Amino acid sequence: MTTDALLSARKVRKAYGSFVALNNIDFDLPRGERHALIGPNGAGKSTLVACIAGQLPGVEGSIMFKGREVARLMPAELAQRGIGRTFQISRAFLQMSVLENLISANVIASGRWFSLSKSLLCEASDKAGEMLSTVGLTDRAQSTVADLSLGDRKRLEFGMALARDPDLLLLDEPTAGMSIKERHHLMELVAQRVDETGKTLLFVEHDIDVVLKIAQRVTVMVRGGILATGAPAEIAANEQVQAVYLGGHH
Amino acid sequence: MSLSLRMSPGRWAALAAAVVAVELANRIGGPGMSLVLAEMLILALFASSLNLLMSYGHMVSFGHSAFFGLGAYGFTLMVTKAGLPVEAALVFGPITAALGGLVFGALCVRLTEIYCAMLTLACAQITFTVLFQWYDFTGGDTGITGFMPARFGMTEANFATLTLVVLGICLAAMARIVGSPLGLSIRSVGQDRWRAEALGLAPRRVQLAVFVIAAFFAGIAGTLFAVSQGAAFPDYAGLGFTLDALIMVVIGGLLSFWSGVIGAVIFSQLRHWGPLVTDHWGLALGIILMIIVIALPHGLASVAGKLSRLLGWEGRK
Amino acid sequence: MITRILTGVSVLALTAGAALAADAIKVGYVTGLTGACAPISEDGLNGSKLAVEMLNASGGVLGQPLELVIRDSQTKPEEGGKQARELAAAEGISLLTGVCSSSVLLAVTEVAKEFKIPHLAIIGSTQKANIEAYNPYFIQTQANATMEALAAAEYVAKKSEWTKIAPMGFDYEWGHTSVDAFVGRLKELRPEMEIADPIFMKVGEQNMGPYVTAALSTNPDAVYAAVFGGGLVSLIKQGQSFGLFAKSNLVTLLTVDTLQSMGNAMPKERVFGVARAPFFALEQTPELAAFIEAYQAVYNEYPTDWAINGYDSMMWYAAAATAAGTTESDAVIAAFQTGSFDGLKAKGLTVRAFDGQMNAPAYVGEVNFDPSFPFPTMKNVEKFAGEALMFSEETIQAMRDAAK
Amino acid sequence: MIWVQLVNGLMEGMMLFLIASGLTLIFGVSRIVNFAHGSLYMLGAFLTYALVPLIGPGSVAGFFASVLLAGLLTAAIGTAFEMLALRRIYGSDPLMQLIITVALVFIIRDVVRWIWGANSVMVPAPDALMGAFIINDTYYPVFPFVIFGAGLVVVLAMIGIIRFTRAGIILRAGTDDRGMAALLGVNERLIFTGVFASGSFLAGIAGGMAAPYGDVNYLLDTTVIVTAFIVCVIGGLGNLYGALAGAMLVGVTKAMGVLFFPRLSMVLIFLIMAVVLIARSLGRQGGPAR
Repeated sequence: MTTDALLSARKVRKAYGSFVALNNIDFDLPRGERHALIGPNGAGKSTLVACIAGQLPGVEGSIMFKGREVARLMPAELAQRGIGRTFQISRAFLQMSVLENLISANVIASGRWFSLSKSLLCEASDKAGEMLSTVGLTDRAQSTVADLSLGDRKRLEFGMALARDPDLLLLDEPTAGMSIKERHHLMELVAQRVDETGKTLLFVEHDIDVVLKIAQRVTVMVRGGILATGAPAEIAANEQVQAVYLGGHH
Repeated sequence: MSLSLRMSPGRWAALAAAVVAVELANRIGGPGMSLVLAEMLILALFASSLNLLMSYGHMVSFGHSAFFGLGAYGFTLMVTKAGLPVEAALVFGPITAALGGLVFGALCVRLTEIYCAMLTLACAQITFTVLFQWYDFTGGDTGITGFMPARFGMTEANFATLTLVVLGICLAAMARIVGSPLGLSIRSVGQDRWRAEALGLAPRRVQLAVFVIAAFFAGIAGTLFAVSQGAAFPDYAGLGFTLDALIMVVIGGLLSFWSGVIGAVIFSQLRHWGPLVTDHWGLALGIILMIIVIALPHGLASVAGKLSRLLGWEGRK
Repeated sequence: MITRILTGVSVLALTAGAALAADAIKVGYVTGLTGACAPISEDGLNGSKLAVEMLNASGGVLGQPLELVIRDSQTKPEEGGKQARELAAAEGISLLTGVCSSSVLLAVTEVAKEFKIPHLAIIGSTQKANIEAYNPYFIQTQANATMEALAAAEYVAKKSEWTKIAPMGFDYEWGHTSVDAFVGRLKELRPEMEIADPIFMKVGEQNMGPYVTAALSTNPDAVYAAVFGGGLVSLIKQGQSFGLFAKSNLVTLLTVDTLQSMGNAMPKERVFGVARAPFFALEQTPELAAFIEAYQAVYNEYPTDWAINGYDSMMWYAAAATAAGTTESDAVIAAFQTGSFDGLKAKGLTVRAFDGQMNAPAYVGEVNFDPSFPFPTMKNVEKFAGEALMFSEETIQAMRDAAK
Repeated sequence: MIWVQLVNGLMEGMMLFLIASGLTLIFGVSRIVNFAHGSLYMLGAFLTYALVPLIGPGSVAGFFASVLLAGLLTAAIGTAFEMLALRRIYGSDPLMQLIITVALVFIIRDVVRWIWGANSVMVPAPDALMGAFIINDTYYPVFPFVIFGAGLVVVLAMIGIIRFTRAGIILRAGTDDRGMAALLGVNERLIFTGVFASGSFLAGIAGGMAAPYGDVNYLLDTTVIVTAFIVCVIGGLGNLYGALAGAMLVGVTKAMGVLFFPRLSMVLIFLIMAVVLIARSLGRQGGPAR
């Protein structure tokens, strides 16, 4: 296994009863890389992300993160170790305002969830304020999540994921439901942020243009396995990929 | 009305008006009225503690009365068994309840939704059974009486005022918690535990914290109730009190800080005056509840909310 | 049922209506109109109402009419305590009575003490109220539960052919104290008697099968059951199919209400029962006849033990107040503790100041189907005088000290 | 004696199953925690009490006919409640549904007391059912076996429902997928009404069957409901076979408990429930896959 890998998975397998969602996945992710996961629906992209984030029980195989075995850890522990994620079906605190969501994220990030101190709240809200502008939701600060457009929810979730300033950012279809313009805008924002902070990005994306533009390397998944990994150009050129991927996807 | 408690000047005014109204009724309504009010205020505290669990922690409890009962007995037994002076024993009510919350909570938060609720029911029934059967220690079904003059011998009116003050302090404390980072963590886990977990929060710890806090305040209510009666009975931990509190919180309208209080005021007044009006109180209560639930699926707080918005008391939430 | 209540109320209204003009003596009547006590509470209330009508019809007490201020305790101690407290604090009542169930009785006793108001027990009968929780304002106008258990023991002891007894009871204070008292007295009277370990079942238990089976496993000559109401009904019905009445006998609490509920489902023999005031076995005085007639006229059913208790206690309160010449609490209590009282239950009864216990008798008899009644009654009913059943003052003092 | 006790236990178990089956069926399909289930049970008992004298008293057939009719009437009342009240709030918070069933508890209890009074009533049962087989001087009561038979019939009917009806499909479709019915493209409301009706029917006949054996009074509702919940939870809410197993476990444990540790009898079943739930919690539950 490559020592400079931030994340490296070996023989990762996840089955739901007889259905094998992930089949002996070997996967390496070097530090500072922007990596895209692509593949037709049901290829296991989201499952892989969920495994890495520790959401799924009964995962076989090994997942090393920062040189430590993390395959059996709970999501909270992984988050504390530097994995931040967004969900394909965006998850946020629905009965809170956008601002409150970000404040909560920062409170949790502070590790002092049990605190009663107002000052912590102030710090958290300052940070939240900055994030609002980072993800461009300043004008929606007071509206509740329920009222947000799909795109705005994705932005919010991205902002929340940044709260811990994670070393590995997992974005599951971060641009689903956005207009093309929005997609590029958000992902450029993400890329920029990741590069500035020298973090690593793994994202699931269907929009090939976005992938080609943002990703430094791409992994193609099919039926729970990895079909190919390589630079965007190679992947784009790969007939196998074109066959399966274009065949399988819309 | 909303979970994040913003007190606009209008709200303060309304609150002040309510307090004054209660105290006035207490002073001019005669001792009978004072007793009714005292009970109402105690139930308001009890219901609010459940509301903390339900509206903020998004956990349903079918066994909240366990903590009411533990509060009452924790206090009473300290007087009768440990021989503490009544005033000193008071603190042990809430403490016992909080410990109960710690134990039961540790078990219950391992489960989700209905199963969690059912386990709370089991815990409460076990508590009730122990209080009911452990004759030598708890006095069994005949409970514990004669260990103190009811209300410390205060006049009915003064005791009602005391409960009003205690309720005020407890609500202030709850408001402080709700508005703190802890409050946000609680709401986060309640509203989306997976999101909270992905942000690095261990949901069960937070849920356990809510359990203990809710149990603590329920314990204060239970202790007050034992004081008001000068007695403790296993019924305090029975299904009846749980259902009452549930009804109060729900008709009070979930997802509002004031649900418990509003629900308690309406429900306890209904229940007090109803039987004096009709022989078929059960029938009447049932129908009233149905109407409320069907007509106001979001509870009475929603009405209060609309009202206050009409009166321009609160801005957009 | 409905009509019964209505007629009851209307008659009360008619007679009381006129009298209420004068300022009435208010009687705080807290009873379990709903909840576990509902069946018997209603009977007690009916008896008391009748007494009040008669008293008011004949000019009331001390020239003032009596007025029952009725509240439902829902058979919950906290509710009963609250209701009693409100009556005492706000309604200016001169008497508390009507209470059913041990826990409510104790809750109300506390209120009576707090407000220094006489408290006449007519249904609830835990010995705790006479012993640990006693206060001078408490008066038990019937044989308390322990005395009943002792009466049962006395009765069983006389059955020389019985050598093995299996006691059982509801798993709460009443069940335990009754069983303990019964076993204790029986051991004194018949040291050689084999007494099995008592069996206790959950209050409100529906399926008595397992308990009957366990009790019969010791082949007892008789089963003593401190069980009442629905539980007793289940016990008797299910007992039959387990051969309880073929192999053994049952000694339990048989008040008229139970006899009425059981009706023909009652076994023809081998059932023995303790009662507090079985109208058919009482001394058949003209007063009793008149009462039964009046009672049937209003409620068109026979008066149960509780109805008679309710009637007696109101009459006795009237007598005590008249003797005292006032409704002032301490004077009334004094009158109770010094006077002698004639009632339907028995005559010449007195109250012991030490624990407020009236030396009321307990009746024990054997089930009987008398064609002149629409429900089973009892035959060979023995009357056990209260004195013989009351603990001595020393014993009580000892128990009080122990409870401290 | 152990054997008689076993019979007692199994009989109580089957009785509990009769009660719990309807509750768990309703929950499994409509996700409603029906606090009024005990009240419907009580209603069934009182209706049987009212019907037996009208329909052949003393005859076995007459008794069963009465029970069946009582069950149908209870079902009718349950259905009316579902259509007039419950249905209006399917959308809103589940707690609202809970409270509205609690409201029904208050109503039924008051009405029953209004009509039949507070005293226990005797449901006359044909002597044929109330007797006992006597095998070398040990009495084996007939009635438990009757209950058992009735229970078996219900079990078979249940299997039928689960196998062959859409409600069954939803049941099997797994407990946590509320959208399932919609996906199946069936009229959810119709199914909910049907399920509530059958649940009420089961409660009704359970009450009717038990009526002659025990005492019938207007407080039966609460006595029954808590135990019913426990049974359902032990068996897994919405799981009918589980309910059967849970009922038997509780019934037998109670009966044996009387012999071996009587003092615990009251807490015992709650302990079982708690243990089962805690055991259930030991497995780590997974998060959302996507």
